[in-house]
Amino acid sequence: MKALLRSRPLLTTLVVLVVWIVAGFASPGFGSWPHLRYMLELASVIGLVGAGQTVVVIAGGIDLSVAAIVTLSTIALPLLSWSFDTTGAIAVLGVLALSTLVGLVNGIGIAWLRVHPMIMTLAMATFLQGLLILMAGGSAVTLDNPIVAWLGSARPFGFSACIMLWIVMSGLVLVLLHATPLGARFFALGANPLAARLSGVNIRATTLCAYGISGLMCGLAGLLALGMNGQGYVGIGDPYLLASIAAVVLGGTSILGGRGTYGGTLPGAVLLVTITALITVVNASPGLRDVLFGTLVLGLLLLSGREAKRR
Amino acid sequence: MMPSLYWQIQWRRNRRLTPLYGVVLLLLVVYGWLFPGLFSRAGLAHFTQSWFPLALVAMAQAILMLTGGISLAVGSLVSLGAVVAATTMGATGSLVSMLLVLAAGLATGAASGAIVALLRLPAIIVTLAGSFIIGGLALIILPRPGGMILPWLSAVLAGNNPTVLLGLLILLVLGWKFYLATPGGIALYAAGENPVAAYRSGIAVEATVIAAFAISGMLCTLAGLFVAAQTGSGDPVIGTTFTLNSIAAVVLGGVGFLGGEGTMRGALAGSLLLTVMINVMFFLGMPPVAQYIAQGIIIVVAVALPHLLGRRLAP
Amino acid sequence: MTSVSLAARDVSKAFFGNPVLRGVSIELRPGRVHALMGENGAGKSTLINILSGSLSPDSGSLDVGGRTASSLSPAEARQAGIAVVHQELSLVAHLSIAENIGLGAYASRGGRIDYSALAVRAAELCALVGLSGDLSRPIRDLPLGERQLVEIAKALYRNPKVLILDEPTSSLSARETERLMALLRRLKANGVALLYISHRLGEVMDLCDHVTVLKDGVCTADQPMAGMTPDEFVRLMVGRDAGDLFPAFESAARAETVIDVAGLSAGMVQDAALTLRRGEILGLGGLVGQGQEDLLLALYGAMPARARTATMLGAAGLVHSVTAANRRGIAYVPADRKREGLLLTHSIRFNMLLPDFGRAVSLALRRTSTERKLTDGLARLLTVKGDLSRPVQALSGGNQQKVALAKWMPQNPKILLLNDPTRGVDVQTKREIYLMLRRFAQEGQAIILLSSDTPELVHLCDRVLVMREGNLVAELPHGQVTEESIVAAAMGVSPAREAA
Amino acid sequence: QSHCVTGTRKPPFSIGWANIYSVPTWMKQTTDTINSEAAELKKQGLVSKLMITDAQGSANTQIQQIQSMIDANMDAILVDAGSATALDRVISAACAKGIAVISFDSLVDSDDLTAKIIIDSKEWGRDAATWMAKTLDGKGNILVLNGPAGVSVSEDRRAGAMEVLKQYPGIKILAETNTPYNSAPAQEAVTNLLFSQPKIDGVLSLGGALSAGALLAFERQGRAPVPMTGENYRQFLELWKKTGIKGWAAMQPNWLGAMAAYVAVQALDGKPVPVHVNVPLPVITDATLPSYLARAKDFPTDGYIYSPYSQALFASYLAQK
Ligand SMILES: Nc1ncnc2c1ncn2[C@@H]1O[C@H](COP(=O)(O)OP(=O)(O)OP(=O)(O)O)[C@@H](O)[C@H]1O
Ligand SMILES: Nc1ncnc2c1ncn2[C@@H]1O[C@H](COP(=O)(O)OP(=O)(O)OP(=O)(O)O)[C@@H](O)[C@H]1O
Ligand SMILES: [Mg+2]
Ligand SMILES: [Mg+2]
Repeated sequence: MKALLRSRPLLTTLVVLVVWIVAGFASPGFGSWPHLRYMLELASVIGLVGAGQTVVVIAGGIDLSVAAIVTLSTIALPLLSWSFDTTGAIAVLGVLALSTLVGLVNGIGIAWLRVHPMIMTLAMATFLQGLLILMAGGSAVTLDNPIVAWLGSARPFGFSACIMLWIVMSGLVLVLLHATPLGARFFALGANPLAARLSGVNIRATTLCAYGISGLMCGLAGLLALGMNGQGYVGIGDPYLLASIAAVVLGGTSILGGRGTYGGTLPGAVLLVTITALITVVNASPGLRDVLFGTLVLGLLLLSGREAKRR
Repeated sequence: MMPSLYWQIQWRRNRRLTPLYGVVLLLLVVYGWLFPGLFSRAGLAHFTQSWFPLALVAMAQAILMLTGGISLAVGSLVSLGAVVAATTMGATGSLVSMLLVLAAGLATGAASGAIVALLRLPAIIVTLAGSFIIGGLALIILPRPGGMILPWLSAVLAGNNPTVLLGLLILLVLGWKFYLATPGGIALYAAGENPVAAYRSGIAVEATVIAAFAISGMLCTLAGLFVAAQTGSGDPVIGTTFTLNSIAAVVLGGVGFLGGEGTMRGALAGSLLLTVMINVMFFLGMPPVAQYIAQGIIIVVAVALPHLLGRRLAP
Repeated sequence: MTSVSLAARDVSKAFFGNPVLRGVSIELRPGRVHALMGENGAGKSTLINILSGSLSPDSGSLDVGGRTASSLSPAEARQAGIAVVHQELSLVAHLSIAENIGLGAYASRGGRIDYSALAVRAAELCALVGLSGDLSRPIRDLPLGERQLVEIAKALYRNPKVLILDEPTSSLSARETERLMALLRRLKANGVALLYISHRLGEVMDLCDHVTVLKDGVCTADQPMAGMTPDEFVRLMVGRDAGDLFPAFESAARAETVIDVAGLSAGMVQDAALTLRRGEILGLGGLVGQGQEDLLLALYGAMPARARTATMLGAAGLVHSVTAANRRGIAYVPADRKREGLLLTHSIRFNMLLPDFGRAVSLALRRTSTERKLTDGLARLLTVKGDLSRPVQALSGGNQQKVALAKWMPQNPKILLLNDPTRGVDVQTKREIYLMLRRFAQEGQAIILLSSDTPELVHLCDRVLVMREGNLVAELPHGQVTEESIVAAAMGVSPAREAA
Repeated sequence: QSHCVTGTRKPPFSIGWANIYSVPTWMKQTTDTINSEAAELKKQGLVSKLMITDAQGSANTQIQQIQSMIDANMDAILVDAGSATALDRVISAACAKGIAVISFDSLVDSDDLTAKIIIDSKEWGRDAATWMAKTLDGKGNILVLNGPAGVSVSEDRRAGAMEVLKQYPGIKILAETNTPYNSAPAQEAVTNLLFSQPKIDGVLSLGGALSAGALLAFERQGRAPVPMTGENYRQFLELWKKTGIKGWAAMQPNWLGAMAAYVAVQALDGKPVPVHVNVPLPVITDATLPSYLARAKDFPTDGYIYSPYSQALFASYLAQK
């Protein structure tokens, strides 16, 4: 059981590879390096949102406000841009601080007011929608932040900047989860909050960190999405809510908390993007395409996602 | 005389929700005060109609969450129910059509349940995939809004008279109460909270989960049927927003994410809160920005109230 | 073979290739109390899980009511009249006491559960096992001892022909245990076949007629109880001679007080006054669920509490959070390891390190080699055998308890709050734990020992406080602590609180 | 006398704007035009207050909110429908109470209301497809980008386009997509198609920000952009100019909202208003593109550049047969 559990990320990776190879043979363009690279670029946004989501889910919560935070950060960037800030660094830091702050507020509601994470983050998403109506379409200026533009489109050495950012962040998140005390506390909190608390884990601080990290990751993801799209808009974050949760669960992290790894979310994100790409090139009615999509997800899940037996 | 064991148990389960009931009641009073027409026949009918589909999907979601599951396919199932009703009613008549709707929900629900329970896949992702499959089916059956519902059915369910709808709601709640008081109902709680204990106590855990999914699917398509009747037609994407709203209602209502904890009353109160809040904000003349912000705050406050009041619940 | 109610013949079971039972046979007969003994991890619970249909054996067969089967389902077991009091309780936390007692076997009327019949029957059974109070309370609100009583009532509800009890008394006090023994004798007289597992030798020798001893999954004895001595028992279970269970008493209490509170109220506890000195072992006794646990939790900062005056470890005031308590050097070992002590799905190693994560202030990376050394040392100290990367839920109940205790050792806490620390622990390990407590005391640590196992209070403690209905009703110094005096105080028979 | 309006309602009128979802920028711009028109009409003493609801994307909530508007006895209700059919009954109920109901943008199928301000979605699709077929000389491989499936605007535009494309056997549809009317998902879908389709001659985009996404996809993959249809989304218009493609854009002008408010007041004020108010489909071509881009800075970057409007313009459309 343990060995099987441990290899869930591996299984998901294998599934991705098999899908790529099969699809590559079926359609030569699909398996070309630029296309694979493009899919990785798309996956990097889901992957970053999924990183925060993984941390939160492992810590026994769930973050339903990720979509709104991603959108918020794309809309807020122009508002935080000043003319003296020629490198755009201040704006970028400002956006990251803002998104982290939103995450921390989630954490406060959950740890101090004891509001259920689903309710707190859903309410936060609603709250942010109201804020977005105020902010959007107002004084927005065209994106000319050099850092964000570079992140979204540069390909140093033929490798996309956003993928590199993703790789670096993945490394950090993996280290955080599996090699730091804080990471261990996330697992403890998710596995059994009561036992964790009686064993001296500071539940409030740990909860706060988890949601803060999720906010930060959403901010980063928002910057990437903005750079790749050249333009932010209200609703740009919408696809990432279900995608991040799906990537987390496809990667073998238990939605009930306490078990999992970001190492599974990585192939999970790539798998989602890949299936979406596959379905796009299939010529079928929209209804049929949805059916195919669902069936593929379910089928691939059967290969990689079975839970351990009860007895 | 001491109240009987049954009522004592019920009372204990309810006590934790008093703050939520309080908030809901307060909002209802405010609504009635802002709009006295609420207490007319038609006013009550219209309000009940707004609430009814959300109440049904909240029940559907609650049943699953009590067994430790969750469904992201609620919205698609509502759409499917609406579409099946609107496309078949003309040809087959209302009775057959309604039976078809219920059968569609039962079958899809039971199938999802079987996948979750027997193949041991996480409910959240199975139902996410299911939402695409079911939503796709709805689109295939009816690609563009249309179809029709027999006018008499619309009039009975969604006319100016609340009797039938309220009756139906009461019937469902009574049905649920009856089910809960059967061994199968308690099995739902046990299988959700502690499947090992349930198994050791001789409960058929898998069957219980599949039954929960089936009932839940049927409630969703029933909601779809009602939406079709309310609108007089079918729309293949009408249900989309019900998924998140059903979860919000249920969690607001104190149903735990880990299974076995919570009550149907709570879930219904949660759905009522989400419904009445919209009307109250309208009659207070709030602009959309304020509506969003107020909605976020009301939801958090309704849940945080026990803590804010200094009352301590077991961790 | 005259009448055999339930028998296992030559059963074997392995978990992931590790053999746990190897060709074990056991035979339960009506009107006989059969003891099943063995160290932690010997395979006792596994065997009874097979007998009751919760697990299927890899090989071997079962004889039930004259029929031979290769395995049972829980439903079949129930039909055959087999009921089990599980060691890891099989209760549903959010359901009421009554609903749990009847779970899976409700009497129904017109399809509905007959709640009034259930109320009557549950009340009857609760009276029988000595559980008082409202039957509509959910299990999650009950202390462990009372849960154990519910679990027993649940087994009795099924009118068993075969009753299997897996450490039913591990958190019961002397009084409840006595009541249970009387009950079991009555069942025996009525022809029920009983299988009894316990690590409390005294009980076993009193109650049982026949004994099977398991060692490392193999049967090492199957014989009548008559004529057995405790030493012989230990030899059979452990394979070598036993020393005395309890170390010789020798107070290590110093003058310096580490806890001095008055007017403490928390949960059930009302207006309690308490002092604790360095090097002292202070016992906490009484019937189950009289507020002892709340008292410990309050001192640990894990439960809202207030006190008229309080000094703890030199600082004024109670601690108000667990982290603050840990910082001051207070540690707590809960009784309900599954719910409060352990992360069941996580590795043994991870569980042992838990408070260290909590303490690490720097964000530096964890060092695997140091962690490994630390946990290996703890495992050796407490004789937890095997691979430490296994999930802790794969350990036997007793070994889980050791892990829950072990995790605090590296912290060198100044005050140890122990809630039934030897619950479900085998004799050999109990002995080691007792020696350890003595050593701690000698090193100047202060210990509060809440125990349901009265001999522990008698032999280990400098003083024993007895609680009843949330009040401290008696304080007994070492010499005056006896089983009788504790029970008397707990029942309110003794006069007011005696001076120390 | 206009349909629904009973004549017992006296100015100044109260207007309800039943929005399906106020967060997207198109909706925000539309609400702005309604607000300014209402302010204008208030000055004229014709409007007393404007009440705005937001159904958060749910047709069911929209029904509930329209019902509340009926309960509050608003004089007029402006609707951008979340579903072409779902609002039929509640709209009829409003009509029966003498409330002027005006539907615009996403229209309802029903005719039991005061007026529908119609930009014909089918015609939209037909014109776009005709332009594309002509531009490609009736021969070539195209992608068709649709809005979300199951939504009437999207389905109707597509139906119109298909009608035309059937007449051009030389035009081959390589693939169709369905995405929300947003640029990022469109970019993703088109990029995926670019890799599997080596030869694409045109992109028949049927709306919103889809074309912007498509152009970005071509640009980012280093493919030469191709003739493309689209809508007046600012980013698309800017990219159109930048890439120098042959382009065509229709427009669902945001001032349809303002016009709805205007029409409602006219109807309430006793002027005859036909149930079908046709607005000719405004089109942007290579020739008129600069005039739109010249005003770009007045519009949000993620918004739509609509043509100027005035009450006189509305009046002229109303007068049209
Ligand atoms: N589900 C499981 N997975 C893996 N190993 C298990 C599992 N259950 C039990 N074991 C192993 O089987 C062995 C026997 O366990 P069992 O619970 O039967 O011991 P026990 O005799 O009841 O001990 P105790 O007195 O501590 O309760 C132990 O080594 C334990 O680690
Ligand atoms: N969901 C939870 N589960 C378990 N323990 C929790 C939970 N939330 C908080 N705690 C911990 O419980 C302890 C006590 O919580 P409690 O709410 O009583 O603290 P408090 O300081 O009195 O709260 P407040 O500051 O809101 O009055 C805190 O140390 C906190 O870390
Ligand atoms: Mg055991
Ligand atoms: Mg406090």
